[in-house]
Amino acid sequence: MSGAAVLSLRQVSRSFGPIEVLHGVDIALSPGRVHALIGENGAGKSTTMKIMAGYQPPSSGEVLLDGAVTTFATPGEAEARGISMIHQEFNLAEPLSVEQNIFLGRELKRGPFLDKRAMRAKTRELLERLECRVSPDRLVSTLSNSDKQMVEIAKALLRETRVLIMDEPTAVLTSAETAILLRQVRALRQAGTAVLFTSHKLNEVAEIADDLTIMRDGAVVWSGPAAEMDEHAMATAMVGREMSDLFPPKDGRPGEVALELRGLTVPGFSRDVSLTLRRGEILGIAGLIGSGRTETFEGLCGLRPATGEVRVNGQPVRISEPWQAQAMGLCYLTEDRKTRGLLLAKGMRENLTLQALRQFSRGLIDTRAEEAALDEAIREFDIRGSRAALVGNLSGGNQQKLLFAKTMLADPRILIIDEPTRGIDIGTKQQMYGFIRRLAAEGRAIVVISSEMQEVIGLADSILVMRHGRVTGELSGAEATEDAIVRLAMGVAPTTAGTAA
Amino acid sequence: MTDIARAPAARPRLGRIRMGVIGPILALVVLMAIGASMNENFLSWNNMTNVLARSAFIGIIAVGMTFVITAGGLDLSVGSMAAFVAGLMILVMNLALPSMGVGLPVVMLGVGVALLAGLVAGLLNGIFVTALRIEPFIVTLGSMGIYRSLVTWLADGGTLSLDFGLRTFYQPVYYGGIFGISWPIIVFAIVVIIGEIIMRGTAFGRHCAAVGSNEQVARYSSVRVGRVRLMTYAALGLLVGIAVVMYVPRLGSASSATGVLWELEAIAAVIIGGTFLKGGFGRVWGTVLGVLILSMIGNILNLTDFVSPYLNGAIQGAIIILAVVLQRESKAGH
Amino acid sequence: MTDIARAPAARPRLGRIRMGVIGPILALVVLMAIGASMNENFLSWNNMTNVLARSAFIGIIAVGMTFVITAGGLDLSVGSMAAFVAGLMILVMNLALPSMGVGLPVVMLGVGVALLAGLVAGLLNGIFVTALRIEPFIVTLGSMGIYRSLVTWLADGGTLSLDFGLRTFYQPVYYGGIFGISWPIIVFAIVVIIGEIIMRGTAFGRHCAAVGSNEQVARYSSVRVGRVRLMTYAALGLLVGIAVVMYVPRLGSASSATGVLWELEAIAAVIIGGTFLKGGFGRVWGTVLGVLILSMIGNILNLTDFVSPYLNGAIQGAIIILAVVLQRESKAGH
Amino acid sequence: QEDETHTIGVSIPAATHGWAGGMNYFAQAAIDRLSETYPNLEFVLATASDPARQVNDIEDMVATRNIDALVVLPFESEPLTGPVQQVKASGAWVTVVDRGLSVEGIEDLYVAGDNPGFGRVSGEYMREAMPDGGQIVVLRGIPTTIDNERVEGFQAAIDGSGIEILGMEHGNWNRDDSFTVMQDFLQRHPQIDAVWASDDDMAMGVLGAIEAAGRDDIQFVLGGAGMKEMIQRTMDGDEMIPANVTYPPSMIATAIEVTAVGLVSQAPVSGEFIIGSVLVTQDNAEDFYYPDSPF
Ligand SMILES: Nc1ncnc2c1ncn2[C@@H]1O[C@H](COP(=O)(O)OP(=O)(O)OP(=O)(O)O)[C@@H](O)[C@H]1O
Ligand SMILES: Nc1ncnc2c1ncn2[C@@H]1O[C@H](COP(=O)(O)OP(=O)(O)OP(=O)(O)O)[C@@H](O)[C@H]1O
Ligand SMILES: [Mg+2]
Ligand SMILES: [Mg+2]
Repeated sequence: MSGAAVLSLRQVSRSFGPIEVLHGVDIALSPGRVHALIGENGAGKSTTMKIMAGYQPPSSGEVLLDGAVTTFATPGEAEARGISMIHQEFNLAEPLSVEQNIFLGRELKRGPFLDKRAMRAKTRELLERLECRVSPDRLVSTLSNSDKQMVEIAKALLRETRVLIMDEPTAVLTSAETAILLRQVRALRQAGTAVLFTSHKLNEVAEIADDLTIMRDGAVVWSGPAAEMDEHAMATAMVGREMSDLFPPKDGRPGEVALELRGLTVPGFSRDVSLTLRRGEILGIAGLIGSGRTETFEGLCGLRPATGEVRVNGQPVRISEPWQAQAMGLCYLTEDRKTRGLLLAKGMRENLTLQALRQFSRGLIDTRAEEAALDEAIREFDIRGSRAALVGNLSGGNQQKLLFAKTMLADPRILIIDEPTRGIDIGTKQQMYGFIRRLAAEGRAIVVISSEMQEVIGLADSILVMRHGRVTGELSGAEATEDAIVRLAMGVAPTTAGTAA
Repeated sequence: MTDIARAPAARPRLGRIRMGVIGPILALVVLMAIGASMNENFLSWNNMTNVLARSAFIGIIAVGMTFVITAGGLDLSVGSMAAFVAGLMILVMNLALPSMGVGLPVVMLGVGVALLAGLVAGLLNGIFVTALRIEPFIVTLGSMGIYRSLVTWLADGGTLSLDFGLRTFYQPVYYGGIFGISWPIIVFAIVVIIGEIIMRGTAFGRHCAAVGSNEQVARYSSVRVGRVRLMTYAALGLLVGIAVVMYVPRLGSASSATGVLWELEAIAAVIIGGTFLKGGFGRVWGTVLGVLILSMIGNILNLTDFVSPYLNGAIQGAIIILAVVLQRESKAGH
Repeated sequence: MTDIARAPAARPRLGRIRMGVIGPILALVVLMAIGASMNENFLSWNNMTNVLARSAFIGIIAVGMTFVITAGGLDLSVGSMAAFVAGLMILVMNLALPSMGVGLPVVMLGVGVALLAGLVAGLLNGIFVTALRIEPFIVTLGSMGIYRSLVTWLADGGTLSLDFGLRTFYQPVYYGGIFGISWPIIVFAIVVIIGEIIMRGTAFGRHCAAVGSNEQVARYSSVRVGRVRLMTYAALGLLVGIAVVMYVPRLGSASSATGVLWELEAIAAVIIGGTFLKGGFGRVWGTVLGVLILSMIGNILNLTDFVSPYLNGAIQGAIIILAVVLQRESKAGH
Repeated sequence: QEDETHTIGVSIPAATHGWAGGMNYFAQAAIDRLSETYPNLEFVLATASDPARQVNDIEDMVATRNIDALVVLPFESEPLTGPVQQVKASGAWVTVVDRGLSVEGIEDLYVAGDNPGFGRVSGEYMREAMPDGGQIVVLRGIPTTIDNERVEGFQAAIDGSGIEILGMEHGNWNRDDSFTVMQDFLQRHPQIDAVWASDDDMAMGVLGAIEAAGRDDIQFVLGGAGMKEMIQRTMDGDEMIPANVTYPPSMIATAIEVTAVGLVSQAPVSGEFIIGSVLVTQDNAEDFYYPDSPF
């Protein structure tokens, strides 16, 4: 944190209406160094980053570029001066292709016409650097979240910037992809780029960061060289209290069978998935991205066409629409909060009760009961942010908490949670894990799909690993190690466990 | 800090909404002031009830349109549908007359036919949109042509007229009323109140907004998306039927000229009222203001003759745009 | 391993796109087969050039509409705008005639007036939409009324007719041509080719799709959203001007009946062609197919008389829906 | 009593096609002229694009303008009957133009064209022009009662004459529509002897299509309603347009004038004026040529 900072904030505050969310933040990025910004959900990380990249003006305080006070009228202006940003939420035009998105606003031309060949070649090259194999002509709407993230990163790499700001770039990536990304970050650092990034995965922070800034409630609480902090200390400083064990003890005593799948097939995504889930059990589903975990369970819940035998509480059932699943006490909590989980243009109350609206209406909706439920949810899930704000304006982690609260309101007996803690801070994660365990203890049956191996191992009673749309193995107890999961997921191990659970 | 943050947060959002709320009201008030300054009879009971009663047809339809648009749909066929339903109703009543005679039964038969035909027509639109997943614009453009043709065909290119005696019997439904308020106004008011309650107070209203705002999210939240959409179209069809029940006693006839451009007027009223054309947010009371603004423009233009009647359309167009400018003004700054 | 897992998913997607591509082509082919089987003259050179030449006006406009819709807009005013521009052009040419005499200069003046008036009219729509941020539906509904009124007023309620001598001089622009292909067809083809190149081959085309699909993303990528929108409206206005230049020599007149419902026909053609009404994706060649499908329906109905002419509209409506069903069929399974 | 102000309401359909445009023009012209001559007369002119709006206009005239007389050209007969009846009941003078109401005896004055007569005169001319019979095509107007009456009159007149109607389609009193329809007729029928376009706007479209196709089998086109360009061509002896049948849009002016004079002089002229359709040929064309009219 020398005087050679490229980009820095000095005493920056930011208000939305009368609420101040940043209070006098100071931060400085130096060339050739990776700066990590960490903090709880809603601490103001994304807001800080947007101010640095010119997406929002500060309410007071100064932005300094190369030591000189600057104001960016538009993000384009900031970009022209070498600052680019990858947002926490995707900023991609879905009906356009990968190449079209990467070059949007800075198309290569030959005369008045587009030089498509050059753009395609450059796109391929960028994606290759990221070890991402999607074709430049694929429509973004057909990409997986992780591939979308890779496209976002490629888009930023194209800019060849002096300052690269990345807001939770790894939230939707698996460890393998994260490793690829971190390699790119190191290369950029080598080339003298200043990198600012946030993540709730503190091991990544410890691995890559040179400098570290910790925020809490809109203010910087600690700043200094990253080497001075270990993961535990970071967590403690972020949350403001001593962190105990992340995962609750596994004290589950599984009861009778709640859900049974035999040969569930989702055409194009998964084949012949069988499993048995008991009440009080937490079943983890591991696998690489694109292994068909999400689709399998979307198929189960009537969100996609699927075939196969499904028994709920021993009764064979047919589910072709999500509401039928819910009527049987079966709920699926999506991994994609932005486009499938929440109505971003509506308030918290409307979102919270959408799935369980019937509980609140006897002819007319009982708004008071809704408000009470919202109070309850805010308390229970520690949702921070103004009650009147649109959900789209909540911080990412708080959106995730609201999504969880929304699904729980439907009181599912069988709950499938896809990536439950994506973008959630470590303190809240701990609360969520405890919460999920409590749900199991109440006799609910729970499936947790997660790309974070630590999470599956720490939380689940037993683990199914999927690969290429098929179950490749089941692990429980001491067998459940990262190594075993990776082997099954990559298909490099002799399958010791049964192929069908 | 969260608690402190909560209370004041309401203000800026309210401020923005408030302009959206005041906009159409302001437009209406300005329009009424202009009207009153131009002609002392403008604010008379007589004129006001005339304007209200004649707004009732499009108003009733526009309430249904509010739901369709809120749920992310569109219906271009309502005008032709109204003409077709009216034609069918008249045809059936005329046919039944010899055996049933002038009286309540034949009117009830006609009312039944109108409501049923409207409902079925709406359901058909809805089924094409939901089950076959065709763009509502295309479905209803197609059915607009179909109904318009059918009424021309039913009328053999001319006009279908209700038997004169029967019409005299049935006429009080438009011209009569209680406490000096005519039936169309009363029915319109009832439809609006029910519509407002459904939109704001019931699960169905919420679901419409959810479906229109993000269909995926609605589906993942176990909302029966197809059914909600279908029901908005069915409701609109039924409301077209109700509007026709009020319309037929007024004019006693139907032809290919009946209901021309009602669809555009209804959609315009909905949007002037503040409902989002792309779906996701709708308000019934706004639609009512939109309807009143539109029919008041016509009324005011008849109050004076300061412009060539050729230019009436230009003034109407300009006022429609202005009414929305007034409303959105604050958004521009946003 | 990632690519192995991905392989199977690619297939259904291709299948879907392919159907979207084949759909309108198939609809056109089916329609042509029906036409050929009903009347042996249908496929004659003469009839085909007739159909193409008369499609040219709406076709040229629909190409512009494709851009507007792709960029997330809508324009209901094109029909009235065409009538107004035609009226203005005729008026100016008639006024200039005494001083300039029949000849190329006065025609060039008229052409200049038409193109300029179209451009300005389009820009006005665009400015209201982009600078004042009013819903395109409302802006263009308003301007539709305004232009329709203005042409009625210019024509004093009647018809504006081009001087007979001048018309004879100017007529070859509609009826003449080279290699037996008349000018409107040639101009239409050129507009389509340029449109297709711009849509697929230039940054502007991409920016339209980006703006229409997600304004925020486009803005964050330094796309000048307002300017792109404005330019789509301006281009549409200019194309209306070009269409008028072809239209006026045909019958040499303009009245309030000119261009009625062209807007709906143009929008329908765009959507039948596969462009998304909500914006984000557009294809010019699809629009051409849409235009041809629509005008072929009318042509076939005129060449046969197996139904009452009253029902023509019904058949047109049904075919429009069917053409899109054909195209979307595969989507239903999705 | 001379300085007492009277208000006359005039309610007519909007100018959506040529004839209606001409009618609008004559109405406006009559009003301008009369306002100047009689300063104590006030006029309210409203044009409507459909029957329901026309009813609105009439209601407004009664509620806000206290009209003493109403001159109405009904969009359609049935829907306007009730509202006009109420105007009559309010004590105002009622003049009905062109299209009779469906209940008799409401109006004080009736000025009308003769639609069946229009068809009949046209048919009789066809018969005369083609004594040996022939093949014709017919373009119809917007589907309405008026159009039905004209076509029925026409068909009755040519019945048994050996004239065969090859096809009838709606040209909607519109030049572009009739151009398209005629182009397609020409494709379909290799031999057409004559065309009954039933309206001069449509005749313009038909002529354009024939000219473009370069066909010379069609001997003549019979339009109608007496558009000035067409009358001129008849007058000049154009063989394609040897005749016309009148249906003067100026009848509205006559009605307004008679009503105004009646109000001012306190001696209203009541009764019925049927303006028959007259055959115009080169011999009498000059009498029907009004160069100032927009129609
Ligand atoms: N446009 C906005 N309008 C109102 N409030 C906003 C807006 N943007 C952010 N906020 C509020 O500012 C606060 C900080 O949000 P920010 O997104 O910066 O948090 P964050 O640290 O990135 O959290 P997370 O880890 O969950 O992403 C939150 O309380 C959020 O609700
Ligand atoms: N072969 C494929 N081709 C295209 N898209 C794919 C493919 N496989 C998966 N996807 C997309 O990737 C996303 C997630 O993949 P999927 O659900 O199959 O894997 P997952 O194991 O659940 O991964 P995740 O960790 O993202 O949840 C989905 O949106 C899906 O549409
Ligand atoms: Mg954030
Ligand atoms: Mg997944």
